[in-house]
Amino acid sequence: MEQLETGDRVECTYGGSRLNGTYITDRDGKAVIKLDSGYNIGVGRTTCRFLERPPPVKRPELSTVQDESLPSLSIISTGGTIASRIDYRTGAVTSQFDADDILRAIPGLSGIARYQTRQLYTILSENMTPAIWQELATAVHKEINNGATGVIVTHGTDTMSFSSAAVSFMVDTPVPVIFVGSQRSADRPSSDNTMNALCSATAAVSPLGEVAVVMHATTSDDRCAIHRATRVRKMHTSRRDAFQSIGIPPLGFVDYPSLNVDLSPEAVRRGSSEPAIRPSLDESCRLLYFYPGMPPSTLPGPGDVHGLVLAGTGLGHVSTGWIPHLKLLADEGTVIMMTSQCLNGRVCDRVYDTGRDLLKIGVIEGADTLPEVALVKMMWVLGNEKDPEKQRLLLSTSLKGECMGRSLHGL
Amino acid sequence: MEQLETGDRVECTYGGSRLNGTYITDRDGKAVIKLDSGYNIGVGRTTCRFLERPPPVKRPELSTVQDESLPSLSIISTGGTIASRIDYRTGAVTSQFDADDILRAIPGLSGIARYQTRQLYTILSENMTPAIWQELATAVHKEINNGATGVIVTHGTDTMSFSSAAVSFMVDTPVPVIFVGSQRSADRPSSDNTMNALCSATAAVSPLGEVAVVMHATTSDDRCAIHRATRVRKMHTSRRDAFQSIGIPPLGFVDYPSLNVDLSPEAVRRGSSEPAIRPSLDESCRLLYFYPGMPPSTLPGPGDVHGLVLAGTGLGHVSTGWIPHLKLLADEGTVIMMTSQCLNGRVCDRVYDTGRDLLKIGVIEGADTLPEVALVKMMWVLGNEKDPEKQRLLLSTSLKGECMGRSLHGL
Amino acid sequence: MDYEKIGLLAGIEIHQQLDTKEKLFCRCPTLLRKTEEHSGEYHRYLRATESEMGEIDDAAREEMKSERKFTYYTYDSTCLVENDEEPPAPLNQEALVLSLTIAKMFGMTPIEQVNTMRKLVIDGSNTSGFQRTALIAINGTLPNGGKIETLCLEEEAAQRVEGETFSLDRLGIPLVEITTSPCMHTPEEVREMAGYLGMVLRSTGKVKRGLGTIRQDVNISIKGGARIEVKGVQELDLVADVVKREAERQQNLIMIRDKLVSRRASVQPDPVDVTGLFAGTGSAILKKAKKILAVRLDGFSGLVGYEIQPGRRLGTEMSDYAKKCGVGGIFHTDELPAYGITTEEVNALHRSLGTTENDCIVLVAATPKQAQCAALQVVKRARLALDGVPEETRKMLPEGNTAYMRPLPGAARMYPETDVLPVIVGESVWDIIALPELLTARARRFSTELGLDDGMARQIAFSERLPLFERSVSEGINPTLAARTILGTLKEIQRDGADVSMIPDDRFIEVLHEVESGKAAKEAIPEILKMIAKGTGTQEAIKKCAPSVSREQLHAIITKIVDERAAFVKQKGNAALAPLMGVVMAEVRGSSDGKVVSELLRKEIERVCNS
Amino acid sequence: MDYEKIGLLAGIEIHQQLDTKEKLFCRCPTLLRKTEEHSGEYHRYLRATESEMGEIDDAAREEMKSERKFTYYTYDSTCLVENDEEPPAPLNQEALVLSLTIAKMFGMTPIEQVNTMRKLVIDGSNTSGFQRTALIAINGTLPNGGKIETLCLEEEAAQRVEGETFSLDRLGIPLVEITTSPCMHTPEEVREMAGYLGMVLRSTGKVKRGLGTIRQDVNISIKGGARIEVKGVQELDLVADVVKREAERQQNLIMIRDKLVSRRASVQPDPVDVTGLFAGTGSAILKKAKKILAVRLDGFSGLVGYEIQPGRRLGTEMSDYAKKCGVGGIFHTDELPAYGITTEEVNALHRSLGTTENDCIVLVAATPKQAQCAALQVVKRARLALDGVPEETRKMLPEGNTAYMRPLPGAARMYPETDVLPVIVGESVWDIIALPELLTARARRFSTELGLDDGMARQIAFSERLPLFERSVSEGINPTLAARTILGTLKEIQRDGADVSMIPDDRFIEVLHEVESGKAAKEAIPEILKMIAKGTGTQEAIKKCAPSVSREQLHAIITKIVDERAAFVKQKGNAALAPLMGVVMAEVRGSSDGKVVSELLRKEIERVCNS
Repeated sequence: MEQLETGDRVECTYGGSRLNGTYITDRDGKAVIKLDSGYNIGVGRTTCRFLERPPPVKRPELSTVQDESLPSLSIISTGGTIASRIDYRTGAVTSQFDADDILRAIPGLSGIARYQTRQLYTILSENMTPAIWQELATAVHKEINNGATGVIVTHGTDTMSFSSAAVSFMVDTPVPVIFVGSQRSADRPSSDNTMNALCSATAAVSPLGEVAVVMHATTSDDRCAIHRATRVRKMHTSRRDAFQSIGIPPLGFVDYPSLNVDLSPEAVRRGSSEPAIRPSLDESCRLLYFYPGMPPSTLPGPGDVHGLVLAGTGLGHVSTGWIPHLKLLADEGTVIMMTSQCLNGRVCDRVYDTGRDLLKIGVIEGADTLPEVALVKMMWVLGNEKDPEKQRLLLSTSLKGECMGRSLHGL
Repeated sequence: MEQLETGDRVECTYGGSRLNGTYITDRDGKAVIKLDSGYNIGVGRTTCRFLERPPPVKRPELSTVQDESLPSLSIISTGGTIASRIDYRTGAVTSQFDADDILRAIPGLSGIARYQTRQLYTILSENMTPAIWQELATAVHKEINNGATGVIVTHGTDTMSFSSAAVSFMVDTPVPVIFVGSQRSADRPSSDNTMNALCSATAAVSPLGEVAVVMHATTSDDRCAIHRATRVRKMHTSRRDAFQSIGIPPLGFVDYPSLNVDLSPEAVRRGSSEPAIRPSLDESCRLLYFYPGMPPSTLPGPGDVHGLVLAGTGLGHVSTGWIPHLKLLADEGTVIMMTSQCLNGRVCDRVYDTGRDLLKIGVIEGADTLPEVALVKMMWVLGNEKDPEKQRLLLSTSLKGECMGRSLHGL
Repeated sequence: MDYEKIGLLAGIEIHQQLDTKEKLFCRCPTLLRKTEEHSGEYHRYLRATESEMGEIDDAAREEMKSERKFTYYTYDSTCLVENDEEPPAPLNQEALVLSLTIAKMFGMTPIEQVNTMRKLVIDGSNTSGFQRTALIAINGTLPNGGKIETLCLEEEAAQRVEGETFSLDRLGIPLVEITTSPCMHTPEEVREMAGYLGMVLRSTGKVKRGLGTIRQDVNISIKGGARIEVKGVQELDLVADVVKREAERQQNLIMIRDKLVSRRASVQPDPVDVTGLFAGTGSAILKKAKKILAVRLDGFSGLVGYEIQPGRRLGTEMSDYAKKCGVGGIFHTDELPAYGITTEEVNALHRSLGTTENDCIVLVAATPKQAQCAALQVVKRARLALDGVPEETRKMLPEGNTAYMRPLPGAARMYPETDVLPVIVGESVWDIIALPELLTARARRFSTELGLDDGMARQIAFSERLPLFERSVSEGINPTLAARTILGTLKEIQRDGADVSMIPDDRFIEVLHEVESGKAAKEAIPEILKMIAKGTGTQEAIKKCAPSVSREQLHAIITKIVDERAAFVKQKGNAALAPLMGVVMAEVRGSSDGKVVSELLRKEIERVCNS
Repeated sequence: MDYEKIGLLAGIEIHQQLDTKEKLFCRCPTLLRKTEEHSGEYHRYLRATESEMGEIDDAAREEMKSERKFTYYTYDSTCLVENDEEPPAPLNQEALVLSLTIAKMFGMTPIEQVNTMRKLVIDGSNTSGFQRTALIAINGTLPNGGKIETLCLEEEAAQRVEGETFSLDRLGIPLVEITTSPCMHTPEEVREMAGYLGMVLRSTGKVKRGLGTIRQDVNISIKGGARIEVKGVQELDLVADVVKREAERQQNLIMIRDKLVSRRASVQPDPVDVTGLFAGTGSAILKKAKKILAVRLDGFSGLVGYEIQPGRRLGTEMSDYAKKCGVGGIFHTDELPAYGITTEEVNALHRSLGTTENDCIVLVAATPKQAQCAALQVVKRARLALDGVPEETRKMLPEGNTAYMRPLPGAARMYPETDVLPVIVGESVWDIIALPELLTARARRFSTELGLDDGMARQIAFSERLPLFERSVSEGINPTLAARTILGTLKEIQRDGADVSMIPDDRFIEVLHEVESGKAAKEAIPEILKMIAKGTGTQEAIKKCAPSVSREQLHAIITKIVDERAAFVKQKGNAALAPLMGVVMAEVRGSSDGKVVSELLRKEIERVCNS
C-alpha cells in the first residue's frame, strides 16, 4: 500500500461505486478523501488506490500596485489572520501575510494607504508572553521611528487586550498603533476580518495618537469601535463585538462602509507625544482572582513575587483571614494592588473594615483599572522604577488612560 | 484626665469658645466630639472636660402587628443589612434585624407578608466560606420544610452570587428563595434597601419556584430584576444595578412602586420540585484565572486538589505550555473544567488546536457556565458524586440552569 | 413530443426538511415563525473568499456584482449560531440517525466517517456565507432502475422575507438532499420518481410537512443542449411541466443557434453610447436614464424576439442577465417601436450604428455604471446564443417557465467545517436502524386489516395526521370513525374558521371515546371540536354541545313530539319518520345518536299508527 | 420703626460657592450646564431614616407628606458620585485650603481634625438624601464687633429644574457656609454685614460669581416673637427689606395673638365634612372637589383676613401650611362671599356648623385624602396663632415678603460620613496660608498707586474681571485704558450682542498693546473685540476694523477732504473742525487716533484759511 501524500489523486471503491478524489489526511483511523464533488468522506484506507501525484499548483503572480501618494502604514503580524486563502483542492486554509496577498484579499485597503508588512510571530494569542510583548513593542517603536503614519498589529483576540495594554505602557507614540483581529475566521465570507481591517487602516491614518484596539462595535457590519488599549476587555467568547471599553465610552468609531472616523474629545491626538520606548518588564508579578473560601495558601510566599494584583470582590475586598498573609508579603516588599472582579466601577477601600485594613497594610487602590491591565502595569512599573515610593505613585496615577478620576454613568 | 466613654457629655474649650458636645471616640490621636449642632470635630483630648454620663437611651417599644392572613416569609440574615438605625446622638449606625425593627424601618413590608426572622451570621460577605454556605443551605431548607411561603436571605453583595449559586445546587426548593442585599448603605435616605426589600418580599410570595437574586434593575428606583442564582454576577463595584444576569435575560422583574411581578416563561414555577437538600461540598476545588505568561508553577500540584476550574481566554484556552501540566493533574484524578474569562458566551474547545488538546487530556467544557458558578458546582458535584464518569456527566449537564444549550443574542 | 428522439435526460435533487426537535448545528427548535414576531435584526455584508488559484467562483462573483447589504431577523427561538456569532454545536444525532434511516430505505451505503463541509453560498441566505453539509451515504436505487447518487445532510438556509432581508427561523433546520443520476427520460417519469422519493421520506414520519418543506431541483438536458438545473420546484404537479418547457426551450435555442450560424451573425463586443440620440425622446424610461448604451447584434434580427417558451424570448434571457446589474430590463429593436420609442428614433439608431434591418440592437438605459455592466451582460448572453444552450442554474416561474438565476456552480467550493468534529458511523449503528413501513404498504394494511376503503386508507396513510390516526386506533377507536373525523370533520371545521391546531391529540381521542360510549352523539363532534379549539375543556364542550340526554328523557321527548303530531303521523305512517327526525334532532341538539333516535322514533310512530 | 424698642435680633448664614477646579467629593469640574445638554436622567425616592428614638425629624417628615419621585439630569461633566452610585472621593484639598484661607481672613480658629458629616436633606436636592458638610473653623469676628460662629465646608445641592426634577451639574460644588451670631440690630446693619462678608469672600479671587453663587439666609426675631430663618436671599439689596417685613410680620402676629387671647378664641380640632352643603354650588373649585372640609375657628373672625405683610394675611399663612398636602389653597369666611361662593352659602355654612359672625370658617376642597391632610394643617397653624409667632423656616418671595417653607430643623440630623476619612489640619498648613488683600484695600491701592479715580478703582476691584485688569496692568497696559475697556467697552459690546466670554484674556491684552503702540486707534477697540468674540484672530480683526493708515496717508486724506470743502472751510474757519472730524473719521474708519486726526485737521484748516 503506497504512502499517500496530501493532494494525491486516488480512486476509492466504496459502496459499489468508484469514486475519484484527492487524498487529504488520515484522521481517527480513516483516510479522509476529498471527492471531486467537493465532499470529504472518511473511509478505510484500503478502499483507495493511488492514481497520480499532481505537480504542485503554482499561484499566478498577480502583484498589486500600491499608491505612493497615500500615507504609509506598517502592519506587524503576531499570528492573528487579517487575510486567508482556502485551497479548495484540499480544503486547507492558509493565513496570508505579504502585502500583495492582503491587498488582493481585501482590495479596499489599497485606497486607504500603502503598506509595509512584517511578520513577527505566528502564534496563538494564548501563547503570548511578556517577552513577546517586549519584542512587539520594540518592533512597533521601530516602525514609528521609521516614519510610519500608523502601525497596525494583527493579533489573536484571546489576549489582544493584554498585549495592547503592554505596548501602550512601553511605547510613547505620536501616531496611532492599532491592534486588530477577527472573531470569526478569515476564511468565511461572513468574517469580520475585512471590515475590521478596513476600519483599523482608517483609524491608523486618522488624527488619533495612541494605542488602540479596533474591532466591531455591534454584531452588524455597521461600525467599528476604537477602544483605548488600557480600557478594553474581551467580553464575549465569540461575538464580533466582544471587545468593549470598560468604564469609558470608546475613543471613537469608524463607520462602515463609509469609513468615516469620529473621534471623541478624550482621544489622544496624533503628535501629542514624542516617540519613546521603555520596554523593561518585571515578570515577577501575579494576578490573583479571589473567591470565598480561597485558602491563603494559594497566595505566593513572602519574597516569591515582586508584584501582586488582586482581583477582589466588590469595592476591593478579600477575606479578613487573608490580611495577615498579605501584610507579611507587603512587609517583605511585595507591591500589592487591589482591583475588582466586578470589572466595572471603582475600587474604594475606605468604605468597609476589610478595605481599611488592606489600606493599612499598604495595599494600593487600583481605582478603576481593569485587573488584567493592572497586572501589565505592575510589570511595567516594577520593571522601570525601583524606588518603592515612586512605584506607589506611578501605580496610583493614570499613565496611559488606564484609570480615571471620574466614573462615568454607563455600566 | 477622666477616661471618657462614648456618649459622655463633655465641654470643650476650643478657639476661645466653650463648646458642649458628646464624646464619640478617639481617632488618629484626636478626641472626636459631636457638638450639639451635630458636627463632629477632632480636637486635642485635653481641651475637653467630662460633664456627665447620661443614662442609656431606652428605645420606645413600638411593636408592630403582623397580619396573620398574609403568607408567611422567613428572613435569614447573614450580615447584609436590610434595615438600619442611626443614633444621631453619636452618629453610630446599627443594623436592625428583628421583625419589629425591619417592619418599622420599611413599613411597606407589612402589607406583603408576615415575617419570621433568623440571624444566622453577621459577617462581611467576603468572609463567606463553603462551610457557611452549607449552614445557610440547611437553614433555608429548614424554613422550606417548616412551610414558609418563601425565604429571603439578606446577604452582603460582594459574594452574594457565590452563596446563591451554592444554595441553588444544594437545595431543591418548591418555593422562592430570594437573596437580597443593598449596594448603598441602609442608613442613607437614598439607599436601595427599601425598594430591594419590598421587591424581594414580593418575589418571595410570587409564583416563582427557584433560588434567585433580587436587586435593582436600573439606577432608577423603577424596578428590580429577578436573577437566576446560577446566572447572576456582580458587574459593578457600587452601582445599584450591579447585579446582572449573564447570558440570559432576568427571570422576571418587580416593578416599583406598584410591586407588579412579571415572570418570564423560563422561570421555574412554585411547586415544581420537592424540598430536598444535598449539602455536601468538596472544598478541595480551585478557580484559576489564566493570563499570558502565567507560569505553570501557579497550578496546583498533582493530587493537591480534587477539582480545578480554569477561567481561560476566549473560547476556553490556556497557553500550550500548560497542557502537559494539566495532563499530569488530570491523569492523577483532578477533575478540570474550562470556563471563559470573557464571562459572556460559550466555551468551545473544538475550534482551535489548544482547545482540542485540552479536550484530549480530558478537560470538561464548561459551556456558558460562569467561572465562579463552575467553581461552586465543582465543589457540589465532587461532594455528592464519587464516580468520575457521573461527575463528568453532571458537570456537563445543566443542574440548576447554570448552563444552557443555546446562546441568546444579548451581550 | 418524442422525448426519446430529442434525447431527454433528467435527474432530481430533492431537499426535504427533517422534523427533528433541534436544529442541525445548534440546540434551537426547528420552529418556523411569523416575521412580525422577530426579536431583533442586524445586517452584514458577505465577501467571496479567494481560492488558492486567486480566483473567485463564478457563481459567487455574480452574487457580488452589486454591494449587497443583508438584513437578518432574529427570534427568541434562534441563537448566536444562526447569527454566525458562535461555533456550531456538534452534529445533531437525531438528524444523523434519521438521514441514515432514509439512506437505508433506499439501499444506500453509509459513509464510514462523516465529515461536515462548508459549501460557499453568498446570496445572503446563510449568515456564515456557507452552508454546512455532509455526505452521509451513496449509491441507492430507484424503482425505475435508476440510481440515487448521494444523500447529504445539510442545514436549511434562511428564508428570504423580501429584498435582501432574511428570517433566521428556518436557517439550520436539518435537510436531506437526495440526488439521483440523470436516469429519467420523460416528464412523467420525473414526476413519478419525485413522488416516490417524497413518499419514502414521509414514511419515516419524521419529516416536515407543508409548503416549502420539500423542494425539488430538476436537472434537464436534451441532445445538443446543455445541463440546466431548475431550482426550487415546490409542487410535485409542476415537475412534469417544467421538464416539458425546458426541453422546448432548449430545442428553440438550438434552432436559433443554427439560424445565427447560417446568417453568420456576430456580436459587437463594445457597447455604444447613444445617450445623445435620445435627448428629446418621449420615452419616460429613456428620458430618466443618465446613460443609454446600445449593443449591436449583427444578423440577429427577428431572433431576439423569437418566442422560446410561452411569453419568453431570447430577449428575455438577455434581460435576465442584464438585471443582475440592477437594471429593470432592456429594449431590443425586434420589439420596437414601442414603450414611447418612435420609428424615427429606431431609424436614427440604425443610422447611427450603421446597422441594417437584418441586425438587432439592444438598448440599456440606467446609471452609467449599471448601464455598462448590463450591456456587457447582454453581450455575454448574445455570444452564448451563438453556441446554443448555455449551462445555467435557472429558477422556476409560476407557470412552469424558467428564468436565468446564475451560472452553474463550478467545482463545488467546499472546504472542511473545522468547528464540527467528524462522526464515525459504525456498523453497529447502521445495523440497528429499523426501516419504517412505507406509506404505500401502510395504506394497503389499513385497507386489509382495519377495513378502511382503499381511497380512505391511502388518504389517511399519506395524511399529515397519520400519527393521530394510528394513536386513535391503538387506543381502541373505530378506525373508520377516526379516519372520517380526521379527514372530514377536521377539514370542515377548519373551513368554518376553527383553529384545529389548537386541538390536542389527547382531547381529540377523548371526544371519540365519549362518542363511542354514547355520551355524545356523532353529530355533535364538529361543534365539540370547535369549542375545544377555542380552549374549552372536553367535558364542558360535550356538556354544552351535547347535553347528555338519557334514554328515558329521549323517549319522553320523542313521545311528546309524536303525540303532538298524531294526526300527521297517522296520515303519513312511516313516511313521517324523516320529517320528524329533523324535529327531534333539533330538539336534542346533537346530544343523541341519530341511529338511536331513529329507532325510538320508528317505534313511537308505530305506536301512534297502531293506536 | 424703632428696632431697638421691638428688640430686633438678626444673624446671617452666608453660602458661597467656591471656584475650585473640581467638586468637593469627586473629580468632576465645577461647571454649570444648560439643562438641555443633559446626557441622561434617572429617578429615585428618598426615605427619612429612623433615628435611635424611633422618630423621624419634623422637617423630614414634612418633606415626606406626599410620596415624591425625584428625577435627576446627568451630564457628561457629572459622574457616579453625584448619582449616589459611588463612594465619595477624598475631600478636595483645594477647597479645604481655600476655606481655611477664608477662616483665617475672619480671624477664626481651625478645627484640628476635620470630620465630614452627613446632614439629612430629603427634599430631593441631594441624591444621597444628605448633604456632606464639615466644620472647618469657629469663632471669627465681624467689623461690628459681632461674632462669626462657624465656617463649614459643604457640598452644593442639585439645582431644581422644575417640580421634582433636579439638575446634577451643581451638586457637589464646594460651598462655604459662614454663620454669624444674632448680633445685628437693624435691617441696615444686616445689609452692611452681609456686604462685608461677601467682599471678604470675593477678595480671595477664588469664589464663584454671578446669580445664585452666593445666598444669604437671615435669622430674625423680635422680642416676644420667634426665630425665623429666611432662606435663599440671593440679592444683597433685598436683605434689609426682608428683615423689615419680617419684623412687621412678627409684630402683627403678636397683635393677633393678643386679640385672640382677649376674645378667648379657640380652634375646633376636628374638620367637618360639608361636601353635601355645596352640592349645588356655582363655585367651580368647590364643584370639582371630591371632598370639602370645614375648620371652625371660634372667635377668629376678621383676624384670618388681617394683613400681616403687604398682600399677605393670617389666612395666607394657613394656606401655606395646607399646600404641603398638595392642595391649591383654602377659603376662609373673612374673604367670603367671593370665588363664586354666595352669601347664602356662607350663611348656610355658619348655620350648619353652629358658628356666628364672630367666628371664622376655613374651607378646604380637594380629594378626600388631601382635604383631610390640609384641614389638619390649617388646625395646626390656627393653634400656633394662639401662641403668636411659630418658629419656622421661610422662603423669600420676590418683593421681600416671606412664605412658610417647613418647620425649623430640630437638633440637626447629622451622622458621620464614614466613606470620607478625617483630615488633620496641622499648624504648618495653617501657618503658611497667605491672606489675600481685601478688595477694599485693593481699591484704595488702585486709586493711589495706579491713578484710577476712586469710583473706577472700586468698580474694578469689585469686578469679576479684576484678574484681567491686574494681568493687563502687570503686562504694562495703561491702568485707565485697561479699566475703561473692561468696565465700559466690554459691557457696551455685550449689550450690542457680542459674546464677551469668547474673548480670551491673551487676545484682550494683545489688542490693548496694539492700541498703545499706535497700531490701532482707541476708537476701533469695540469693533475689534466684537470680531474677536466671533472667533476672528487678533491681527485679522485689527486689519479689518482698523486698516493701518500711515501718517502720510492720513495727511493726504485730510488734505483732500479739506481742499474739496475749501469754500466751507474758509467761511467757517476753526468752526469747521468738528464737522470735518466726522467726515475724516468715517473715511479712516477708526484706524487713526482721534487726537492725531484733530491735530492734522486743525493744521490743514489753518492752511486753507490762510491760503
